[in-house]
Amino acid sequence: MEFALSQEQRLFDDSLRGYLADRLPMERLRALAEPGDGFDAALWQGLNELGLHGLLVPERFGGAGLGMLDAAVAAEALGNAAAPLPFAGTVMATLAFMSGATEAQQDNYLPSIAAGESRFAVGFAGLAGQTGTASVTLDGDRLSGHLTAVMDAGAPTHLLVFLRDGTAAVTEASAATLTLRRSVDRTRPLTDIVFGNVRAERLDAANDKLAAARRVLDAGRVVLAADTLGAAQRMLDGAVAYAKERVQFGRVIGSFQGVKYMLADCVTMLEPCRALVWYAAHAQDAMPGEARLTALHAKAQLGDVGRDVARITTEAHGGMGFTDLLGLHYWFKRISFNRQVLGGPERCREEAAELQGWTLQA
Amino acid sequence: MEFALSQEQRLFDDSLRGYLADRLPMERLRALAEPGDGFDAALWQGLNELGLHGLLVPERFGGAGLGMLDAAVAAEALGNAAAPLPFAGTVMATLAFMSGATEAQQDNYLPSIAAGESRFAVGFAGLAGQTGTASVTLDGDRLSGHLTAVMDAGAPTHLLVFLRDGTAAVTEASAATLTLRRSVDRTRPLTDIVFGNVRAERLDAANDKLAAARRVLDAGRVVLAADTLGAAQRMLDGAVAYAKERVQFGRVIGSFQGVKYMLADCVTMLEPCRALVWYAAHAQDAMPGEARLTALHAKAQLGDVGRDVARITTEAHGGMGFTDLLGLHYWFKRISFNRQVLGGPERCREEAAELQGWTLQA
Amino acid sequence: MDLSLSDKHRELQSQVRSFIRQHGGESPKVGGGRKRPDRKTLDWQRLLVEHGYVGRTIPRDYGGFGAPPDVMESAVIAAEFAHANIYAGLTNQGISMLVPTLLEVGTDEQRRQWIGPTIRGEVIWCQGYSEPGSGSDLANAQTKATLQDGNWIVNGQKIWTSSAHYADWMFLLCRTEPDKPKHEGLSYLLLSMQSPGLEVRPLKTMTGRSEFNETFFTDVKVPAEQIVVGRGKGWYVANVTLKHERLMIGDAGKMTHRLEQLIHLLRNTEIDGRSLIGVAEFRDRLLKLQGEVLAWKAHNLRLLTEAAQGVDSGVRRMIVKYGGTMLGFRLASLAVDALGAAGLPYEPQGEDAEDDDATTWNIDYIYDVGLMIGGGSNNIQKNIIGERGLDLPREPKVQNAAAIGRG
Amino acid sequence: MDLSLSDKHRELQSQVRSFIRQHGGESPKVGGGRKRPDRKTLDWQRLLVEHGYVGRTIPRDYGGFGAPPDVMESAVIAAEFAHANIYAGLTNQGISMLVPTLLEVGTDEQRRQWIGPTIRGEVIWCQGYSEPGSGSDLANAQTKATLQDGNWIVNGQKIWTSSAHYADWMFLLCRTEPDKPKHEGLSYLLLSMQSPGLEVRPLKTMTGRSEFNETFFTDVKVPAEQIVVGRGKGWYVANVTLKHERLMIGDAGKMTHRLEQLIHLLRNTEIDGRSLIGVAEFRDRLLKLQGEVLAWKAHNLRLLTEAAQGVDSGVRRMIVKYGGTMLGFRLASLAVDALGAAGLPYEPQGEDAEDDDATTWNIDYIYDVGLMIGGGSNNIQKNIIGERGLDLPREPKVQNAAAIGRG
Repeated sequence: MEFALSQEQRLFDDSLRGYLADRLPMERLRALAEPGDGFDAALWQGLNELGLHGLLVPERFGGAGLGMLDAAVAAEALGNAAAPLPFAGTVMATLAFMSGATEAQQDNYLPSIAAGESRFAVGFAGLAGQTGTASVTLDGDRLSGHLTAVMDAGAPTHLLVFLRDGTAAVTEASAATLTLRRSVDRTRPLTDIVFGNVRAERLDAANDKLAAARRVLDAGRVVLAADTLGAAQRMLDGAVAYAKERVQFGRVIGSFQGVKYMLADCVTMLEPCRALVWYAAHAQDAMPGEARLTALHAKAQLGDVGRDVARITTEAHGGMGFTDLLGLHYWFKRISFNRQVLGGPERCREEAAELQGWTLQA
Repeated sequence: MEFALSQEQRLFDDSLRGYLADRLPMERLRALAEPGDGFDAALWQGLNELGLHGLLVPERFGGAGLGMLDAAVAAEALGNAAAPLPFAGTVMATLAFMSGATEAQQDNYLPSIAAGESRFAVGFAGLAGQTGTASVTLDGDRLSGHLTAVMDAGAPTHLLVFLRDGTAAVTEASAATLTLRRSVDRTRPLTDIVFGNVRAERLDAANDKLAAARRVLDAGRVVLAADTLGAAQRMLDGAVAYAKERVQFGRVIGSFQGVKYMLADCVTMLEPCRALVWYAAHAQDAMPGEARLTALHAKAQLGDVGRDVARITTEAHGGMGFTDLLGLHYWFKRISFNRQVLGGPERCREEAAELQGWTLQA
Repeated sequence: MDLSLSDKHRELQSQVRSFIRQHGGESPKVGGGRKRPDRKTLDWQRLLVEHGYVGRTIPRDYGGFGAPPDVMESAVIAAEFAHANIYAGLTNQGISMLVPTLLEVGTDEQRRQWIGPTIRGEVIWCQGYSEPGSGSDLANAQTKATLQDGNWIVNGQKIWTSSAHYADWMFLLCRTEPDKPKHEGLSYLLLSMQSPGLEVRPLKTMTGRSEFNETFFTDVKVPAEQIVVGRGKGWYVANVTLKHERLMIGDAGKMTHRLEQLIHLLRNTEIDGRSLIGVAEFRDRLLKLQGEVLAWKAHNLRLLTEAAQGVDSGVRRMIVKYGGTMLGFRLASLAVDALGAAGLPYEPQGEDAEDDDATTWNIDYIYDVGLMIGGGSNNIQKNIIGERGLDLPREPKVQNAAAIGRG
Repeated sequence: MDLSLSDKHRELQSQVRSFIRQHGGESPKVGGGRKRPDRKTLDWQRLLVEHGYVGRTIPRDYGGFGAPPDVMESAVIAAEFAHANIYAGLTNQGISMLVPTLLEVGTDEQRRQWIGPTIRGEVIWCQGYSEPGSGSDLANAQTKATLQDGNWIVNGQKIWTSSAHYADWMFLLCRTEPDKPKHEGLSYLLLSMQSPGLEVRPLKTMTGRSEFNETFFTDVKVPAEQIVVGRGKGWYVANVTLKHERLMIGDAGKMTHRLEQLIHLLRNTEIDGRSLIGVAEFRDRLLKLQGEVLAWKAHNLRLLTEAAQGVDSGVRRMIVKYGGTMLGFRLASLAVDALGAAGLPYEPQGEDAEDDDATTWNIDYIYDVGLMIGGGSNNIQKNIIGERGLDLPREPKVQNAAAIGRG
């Protein structure tokens, strides 16, 4: 029994964080926030060399063949740096191909994902419990309809769509009409997508399509939970550092119990969430019986705790925290964004209730 | 427009509090907690002289003919003193007779209530949203069945029972089998009641029996909310006083932001609740359109805020607060008791949702 | 307890109603962001002053309507304008903070000079309190003013000066007595934003807009007589002003309005065809918030009555800012959660145009965090509640604790 | 990450299982309150020590089993006993606090003398730390001990001495160096509860039971050598002990167990024929708590692994008591709310008999408030988390601040 990151995972984490600290200073983040298409080609390339994109792709397809815990470690690092990259999309697409694609389709797509040549945005028509409208039909190999508020679609090469029944279909991004909307998180847009009877490839190799789709969705939720964890930790670390420097009333503010207790509450909320994210990520690969429940709770917990930490740490920065100067808000808004996509806490807990047969009597 | 207590109400409040402070010192409270039948005959008599029992009884029946706001003022004072008296029962019975009884029945019962000769326990078979079992049938003038966890039945002269359809029936307490259970609040027991085909008087003069029953129930809930308000205020005042005296680490603990902010949070939660209780009480008599919603929210709000204030103020007393020595726990437990009878916050808000047509889709 | 209106107030109510019927068409749009009032707004404002719907209790000599003080009248007027969705007049720091301050502690001359033009919207004021080094610790203001042949020479920097970019004048808290203890070393000056040596730079916030400014002073000249009360009395005057600011924020009317919008939002937002008001967690949060809003609404009526009766509300007033901002934030939180992913698109139109609903909720959500910090942070409010409201002892003063703290 | 057991641990697991199959029948009832262990319990305890299921890593010379340190083994053992609902051995302050303390800082002689009898349950200890005047401020202990011809003469009063009414010995924190600064003036003594001049009075708490005692010392003689580490080292030793106490509380196993009971309770409690798990607010609270319990459960696995790897968990360990008690209280709160009016009847049976479920939940609910206060209150925990965990500066020391504070 060992509940900890492996040596390899810690090294991967360090190299990832080191690289991001290097390539994504505040000025760079501000620059990326301007166009706000949520994609930094240079960063994408660089992370390719670190093996980020092929993390979950089996080795025979040129990937690292690692698991969801590794993906969670990466996602935490990306959230910590507020890196604007379609990582959740990459993870979900990879899993979708592994569970739902034919060997031929895998040959066709997985290597290019691992090589960072394909960038996927994954959209759900209904399943994910998002607000917004979505109605997509797949007639033979023809995809029609629309999706709103799709993440990771700032600059995709491909679109992967899940229908309500769990059927998945892949199409070239260029074949559809994408309308970018700048979101509250300026580093990551949301996209409305219209499919006008475009050619698409069905993925229907899975025995239980719906279950497979849910596994993909849950993996995306775990990635978002880990991303929020990293962002919240970054805000907390910043607030602690600020509280040690900032002087008011002739004292370092961190010496006031008022501020000290705010930060103590944050770490008390956040630290167990890290263990929860690790556990949920590990469960996706190793504990099928616990996979859904832990993914749902991880997404919900981090959504709620992330909000509290984001608010309290901003408060702890006083007026400076509210300005654009420190750029704190990039993390504050990243946490808001993560909370709302692929189903918010309210919806995730609703699914957890259904899963356990805790049905409401109206 | 004047949202305040009248001169008369303030005087009544003062005399009531003065009397209770006088007659209910801690030793007396401890003594009353021993048998725990929740009735102090001497106190009952004394409060009769202050006109407590006939507060809502019309003057022509020998009462003061006052309203629910006056009852709320009294209930707050009683809660503040942790006075073990069946006041909610008196209020509910009075209103039940006023809305549901014939002139003859009113002549028969209201004067003896006003004179403090009759003490009523009011039980609900279903309506109140309490846990516990209840099944009562009224066949002609014969009452059969049982009720559990009835409040104010420590030493009643009469029992008033509401059936699910709102029908009310009165019987002599001596005619039924009462089993006292000592509750977590040692000053107030709960009672299980069995009716074995006993003679009862129907009260069915109300046009809309169910609506009338609900008004009686809501009045009881407002009384309990006011009682909790008084108890919570007492705990807060105690904690503030203690925080000004108790020295730790060479400082009065109230000078530590840790303690100061706990108490600031309490007053910020509690003070608006006083206005809510006044508003809800006033609404019962003067604003029929708002009566139900405000009663439900008052019961729910005070249940939740009362719990927080009870816990935080106990914490602020440190180890002393946890011992029996200060007797703080009488108020802590009174608040717990009030929260659970006649429907807890969860149930009250559920009724508020139904009232507003906010129905759940399971 | 009587929630009905007196004859006198019913009379006023019908006056207001007929005024609105008659002139309502001339009203500018309600809301409309913080910007320099345009012609239409100024005309409307003047009309309101003439009818006593603005500056009602301000003496005629100072440009007001000269009615005897009666907060209930103001409440009646506000209610009618709100109900008819008609612009109830300018709200800015000059009107809400400086005017009451001058009425309380200004000289007759200052009142004659400033109150009229300010309530008519002809003169716009901004507030020079906070500094980068002293946010919570206002009394620690370091911006200096020294008296040289009849003028104060001001040097330093202020921050959070909202509306400084279009204001005509500023009320400024600065240090004139460096040798005195910090609370006794401050003065409260009035100065023209046209003064040479004064530079205003917009300050961008989390919302992505520039609601505030930084203001830099380099040898700015202020005539000696443009001081309120006197040398070293700045802290006293500033607190008179702050008292009024804290009452501005955490306003129950705003909460009630938000709650109504929220109910509408939950009824009309769906996930997979289910209205959110039928989804347990959303509904439960709405119910809890409804209970709290009802409580604050009633609390507000109580404060109003106490003001009318000249009763000092004490701690009941002190809890308003802290309690109100937290509740406001939780209302906005439920809204953004209900909007969900579909509500994330965010396009603030700046201060002159109207934002779409989702953007407005998101701005409220973010801006409320600013409200927890500005105008006395939550922690400052809790100090006030604990120390002034509950009479708990203050934090003991510490000698060079900064050093200790750092150690 | 590997949540499966190693061969070695699976081996141990099957050993424990066969032990339970073979001897389980001799086990005393699980739980059963804090009282002097009876014959049956003592026999069982000895059996557990012999098999290394208690005191497993304690050297044989000191009466233990002498296994190499491996927290995972303890976890495996605990899990098996819990799963089989078999008594896993005594938990008392001697075993949980004094033994680890002596192992860490005691002399070889003290270890030989006390550890064996303590883990076998033959010697029961109580803790003499808190005083009426110093609850949170332990280091301020005023109980005095002065050395007179080979004996410490102890005078003063202690409070919160649980099990003092049946304990044989006490570990006592007292002031032996009155002239030294408060943290350097304390010593840690071991004394017999039979000592003349020692009086124990039961202390009744909110629960209505007497879980604690007050202990009064009048010229109590303690042989000079019954000191741990040495004069003036009491604060250091006490902190070694407290470290172990804080780990005892906030225990994830307990939370998981409570959550399961809670789910059962909500399924089986009804209002008007509706199971509470189908009532929105109850279900929503349960779901939130389930998420938090899962997080703490995983956090616990992480701490366990870190302990096994000899990694210092730092702030992750410091949050356990504060976070755990608050979560425990919220679990108990939901239970009493679900029990509702029907759960209000309350008849604690004292420490020797079993309480009905409703009474047990109510006791948990009330007792958890005590846990927020005892063993370092929530505020003390937050100081520790902030200062030791996040390295934030301490409250500056203040000279006669009590006076200032009072002013």
